[in-house]
Amino acid sequence: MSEPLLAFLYFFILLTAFVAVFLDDLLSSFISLSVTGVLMATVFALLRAPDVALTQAIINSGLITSLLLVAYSHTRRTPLPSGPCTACPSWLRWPLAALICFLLAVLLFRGMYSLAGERALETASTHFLAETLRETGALNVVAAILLDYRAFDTLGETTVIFAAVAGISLLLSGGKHVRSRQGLSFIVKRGMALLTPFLLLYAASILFLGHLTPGGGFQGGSVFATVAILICVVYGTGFDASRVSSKSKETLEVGGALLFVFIGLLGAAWGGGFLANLKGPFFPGTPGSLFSGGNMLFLNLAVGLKVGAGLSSIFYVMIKILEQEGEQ
Amino acid sequence: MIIMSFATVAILFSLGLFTILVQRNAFKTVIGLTLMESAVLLLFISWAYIPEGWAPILPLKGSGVDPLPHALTLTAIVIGACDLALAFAFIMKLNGFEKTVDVDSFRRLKG
Amino acid sequence: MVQRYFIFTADRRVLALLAGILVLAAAVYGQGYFKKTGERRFFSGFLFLFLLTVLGAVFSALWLGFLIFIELSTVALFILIAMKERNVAFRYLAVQLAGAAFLLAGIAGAGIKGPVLFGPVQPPFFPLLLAGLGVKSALLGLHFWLPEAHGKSPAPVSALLSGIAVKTGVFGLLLLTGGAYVPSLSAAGAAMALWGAFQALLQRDVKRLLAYSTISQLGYIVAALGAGGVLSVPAVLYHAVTHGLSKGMLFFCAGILEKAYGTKDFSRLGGAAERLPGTCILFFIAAASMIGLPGTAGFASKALLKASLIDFPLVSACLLVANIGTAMVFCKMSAFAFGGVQKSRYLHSPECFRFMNAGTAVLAPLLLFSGFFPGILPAFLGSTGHSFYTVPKCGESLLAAVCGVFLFLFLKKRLRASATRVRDIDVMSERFPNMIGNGARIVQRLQGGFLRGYLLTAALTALILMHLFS
Amino acid sequence: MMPLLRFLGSVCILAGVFFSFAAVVAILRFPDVYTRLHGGTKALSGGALLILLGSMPYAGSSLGALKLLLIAVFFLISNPMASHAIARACHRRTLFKNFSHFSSETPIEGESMRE
Repeated sequence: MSEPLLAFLYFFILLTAFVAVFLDDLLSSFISLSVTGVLMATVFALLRAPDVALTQAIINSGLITSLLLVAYSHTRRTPLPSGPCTACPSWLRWPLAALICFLLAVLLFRGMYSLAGERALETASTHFLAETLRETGALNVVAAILLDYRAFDTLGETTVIFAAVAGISLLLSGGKHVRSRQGLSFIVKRGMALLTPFLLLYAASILFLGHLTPGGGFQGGSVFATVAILICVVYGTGFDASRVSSKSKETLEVGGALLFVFIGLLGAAWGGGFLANLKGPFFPGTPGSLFSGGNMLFLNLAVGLKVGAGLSSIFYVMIKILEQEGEQ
Repeated sequence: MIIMSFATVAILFSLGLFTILVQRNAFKTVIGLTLMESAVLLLFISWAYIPEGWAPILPLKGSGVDPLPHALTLTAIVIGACDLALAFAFIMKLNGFEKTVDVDSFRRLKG
Repeated sequence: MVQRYFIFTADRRVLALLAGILVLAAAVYGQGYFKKTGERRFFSGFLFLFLLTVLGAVFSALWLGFLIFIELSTVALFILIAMKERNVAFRYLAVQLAGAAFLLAGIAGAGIKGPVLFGPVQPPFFPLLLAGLGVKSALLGLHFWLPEAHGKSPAPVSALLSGIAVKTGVFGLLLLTGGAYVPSLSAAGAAMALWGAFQALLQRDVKRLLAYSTISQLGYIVAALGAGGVLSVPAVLYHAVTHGLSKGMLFFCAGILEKAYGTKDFSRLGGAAERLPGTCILFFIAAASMIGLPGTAGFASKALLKASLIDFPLVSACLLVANIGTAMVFCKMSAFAFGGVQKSRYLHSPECFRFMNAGTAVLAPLLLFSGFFPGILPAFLGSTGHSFYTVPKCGESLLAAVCGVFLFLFLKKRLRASATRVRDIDVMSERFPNMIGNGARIVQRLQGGFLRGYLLTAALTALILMHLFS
Repeated sequence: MMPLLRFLGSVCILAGVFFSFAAVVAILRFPDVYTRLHGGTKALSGGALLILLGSMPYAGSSLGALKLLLIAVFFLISNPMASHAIARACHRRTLFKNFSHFSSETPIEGESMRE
C-alpha cells in the first residue's frame, strides 16, 4: 500500500475542503466540494473498500453536487447584509469558533490515537469472511452483510429514503411543471442518445451483480437516478415528463419497498423468519453465477427500484419548482 | 499510516464544525455538514483497513479487510445523502419565505 | 404485604387518632361553612381522601411510602385550597413539591443499598431529609408559605393544614432524629416560638395571626424534638395533639367570625360576644388550652414539654417568654374580635352557625377531658409516672398568663389594628410570581433566535465537559 | 514483449501528465471563457486519454486493459460534449456582450440549465 500516495490524497482532501469552506463564490465552493468527494472515493478505493468508493463517487460527489446546484440556482440570493452580525461580533465569533474547533480536533485526535493500536479482525468479521460463501452463497461480503445478515437494517434504510422523498415532495409541493422545455443543443442530444444505453447497462450490471462484484441496490439505483437526471437535463423536462410521469415514479418507488417486504415475508413463510435467506424458493446456487445469492438478487432489485425512483423524483420535484420560477 | 488518516479525520471534522459555526450562508452550512459526514466515513474506513488486507470480495487472495465498517459506511452515505437533500429542500423553502439565504435571518425559533 | 409496608405502633396510632378527630370535626363544620350542596359534597369527598393519605403517611414503614403518601396529601390539600383561592393553591403545591424533591433526593441517596426504614438515616443524607421535612413542617427559615396558605384558604382547610399536615412533617422529623440530641433543631424551635409569637402580635388578619401562632407552637414541638431524650417522643406527640385540637377550634371560630361579619380584619371585627355566645365560650376554651391554663390539655402537654427540657434552661426560658407572648396574642384576639363595639353588619343565618358550632364543639370535651386526666395519653405512649398538678407547675403557667394579660392591657393602643408590619420572610411568596416573570425575560434575551448562537454555546459546553471528563 | 509495452506505456503516461499540466496553465492564463474552455478541454481530454492508454499494460488482466479502453472511449465522447454544452450555454447567456461580432444565432429565451 503506497504510503506517500495516501498522504498526497489526504493533503489534497484537506486543501479542497479548505477551499470549499473559505471561498466566497458559492459555485466554485460547490465544485471543490465535489472534488473532495472524488478524492475521498479514491482514498476509499486505496483503503480496500471498493463498495464504499463506488457509492461515495456516485452519491456524494455526483448526486449531491447536482442537487446542490439545483438548490443554488433556485434560491434568489439577496446580498448578505454585510453589517456586523448582531448575535455576537464576528471578531469575537471567528477566534472563539476556531478555539472550539482546535480543542475538538485535539480531543478527537487524542481519542483516536489511543485507539490506533495493532488492528486485528474482530470475531464478527472473521466469521463473515469465513462463512459468507457457505451461508449466503454470495461473493461480495459487504453486500452479504447488508442484504443477508443485516437485511432488516437495509429495510430501515429504504424507509429513511422514503421519508426523505416524502418530506421533500411535501416541502416543495405546489408549482406546476412546464412541458415545453427544449433541452441542450442538438449535438448533446445526439451524444446522449449514443451514451444512454451504455449508462443503463452499466447501472443494471452494478445492480444485478451486486452480490458478486462491488455494487448493489443503492449504487445501481443511484446510477439509474443519475441517468434519469441526465435525460431530464439534456432533453428538457418536457421530454422526460412524457416518458416517465411522476405518478409512475411513485409506483416504482413503492413497488420496490413492497417487493422488499414481500421477499422478507417469503422467507418467513418458509419458517426461516422475516428476510431469511436460502429458504423456500431461494437457493445458494453456484457461487459466481447470476442467480447465486439466494434472495439477495431480488433484494438488490427492490432496493435499486426504490433508490432510483426516489432520488430521481427528488430531482424531479426540485426541477419542477425551478420551472415554475422561470415562468414568472 | 493510520495516524495520518486519523489526523485528517480530526481536521476535517473540526473544519466542518467551524464552517457551521462561522459562515452565515446556509449553503456553507450544508457544505460544513457534508465535510463532517465525510470525515466520519473516512474514520470508519481507515479504522477498518488492515495493512496487508485484500478487498472483502471472496475468494480472498490473502487476509481480508474488516467488512463490517464498510457495510455501516454504505448505510451512512445513503442516509447522509437523504438528509442533505432534505437540507436543500429546507433552504429552498426558507428562501421562499425569508428571501435570503442568511442563516441569521431564520429567526422564527425565538425564545 | 401490609405488614412489610405499614407498622401500627402506639405513637402512630395517636397521630392517626388526632387526624381522624380533626377530619370528623371539619366534615361537620364544612356542612355549615359551604352554602351550595355541590361544594359540600366536593369538600367532604376530598376531606376523607386527605384523611386516607395522611393515615397512609403516618403508618408507612418505609421512607418512600411516607413520601408518596405525604405528597398525595399535599395534592388533596391543593384541591381543597383551590376551591377558594387558585393561585395560592398553586404556590402551596409548588413549595411542597420543592420540599418533596429534597426528600426524594435524600431517600434515593440513602436507599441505594435497599429500601430505607422509616427512621434515622446516615449522615450524608440527613441534611437533605431535614430540608425536605423542614419545608413540610415550616421550620424557621422555610415557613414562608404557611401564613399565606393559612390566611387565604377556607377555614376548615386551614384547620387541617395546621392541625394535621404540619404534624405529619413534624412526625417525619421525630422519626428522622429518633430521639437523638440535635442542637440546631432545639435552637430553631426556640427561635420559631419567639418569632411566631412576635409576628402574631402584629397581624391585622385573624387567620394570619393564628398561622403565626401555629409557627410558635411548632417551635415548642421542634425544641422538644431537638432536645431528644426518653421524654421527647411523648412530649412532642402530646403537644402535637393538644395544639392540633385547640388550633382546629380556633380556626373554626375564625371561620365563624368570617361568615358572621364577612371580614377577617381586626379593625372591622368586634362585639361578637353578645351575637355569638356559643362561639365565644368555645374560643375561650381553646385559647386557655393554647396558653396552657391548668385544667386544659395545653397545661398538661406544656408541663410534659418542660419536663423533657429540664437540662436545657435557655430553651425553656425562651419557651416561657413565648408562652407570655401567646397569652398576649389571645388577649388581643379576644379583645378585638369578641370584645369591644360591633363595627360591621351581622349576617344572621342561624342554621349554618348551628353546624359550625357543632363542629367546634366536637373538639372541646377532648381538650377538657385530657386536661382533667393528663396522665392517660403519656401512659398510652408508654411513659408513666408524671406528676402534672404540682404547685410550681400551676404557679408558673398562671404567672405566665397573668403577666401576658397585663402586658397586653399595657400595650393595647399600640397593638390595636397596628399598621406596623414587620417584614417577614413570607413576603417572598408574593414576589415568587414576578421572580419567574423576569426570569422568563432574561431567557428571552438569551435566546435571540440565532441558530448559530445556540450551536456555539452547545459546542462550547460539550467541549468543556469532554475535556473535563476525558 | 511486456517490458517494451510497459516502457511505451510509461512514455504515454508522461505525455499525458504534460498535457494535463498544459490544461492547467491554459485555464489560468487565457483571458476569457471561450478560450479558457477550449484550451482546458482539449488538453485535458488528450492528457486523460494518454494516461489511460499508457496504463493499459500495467493493468492486471487483459479484461482490466479492456475496461481501461472502454473508459477512454467514454471519456472521448463525453468530454467534448460537455464542453460544447457549457460553451453554448455561455454564448446564449450572452455573458460577453462585447463579443457581438460573433454570428450569434437568435438566443433562445428561458434559463438554460447551469451544469
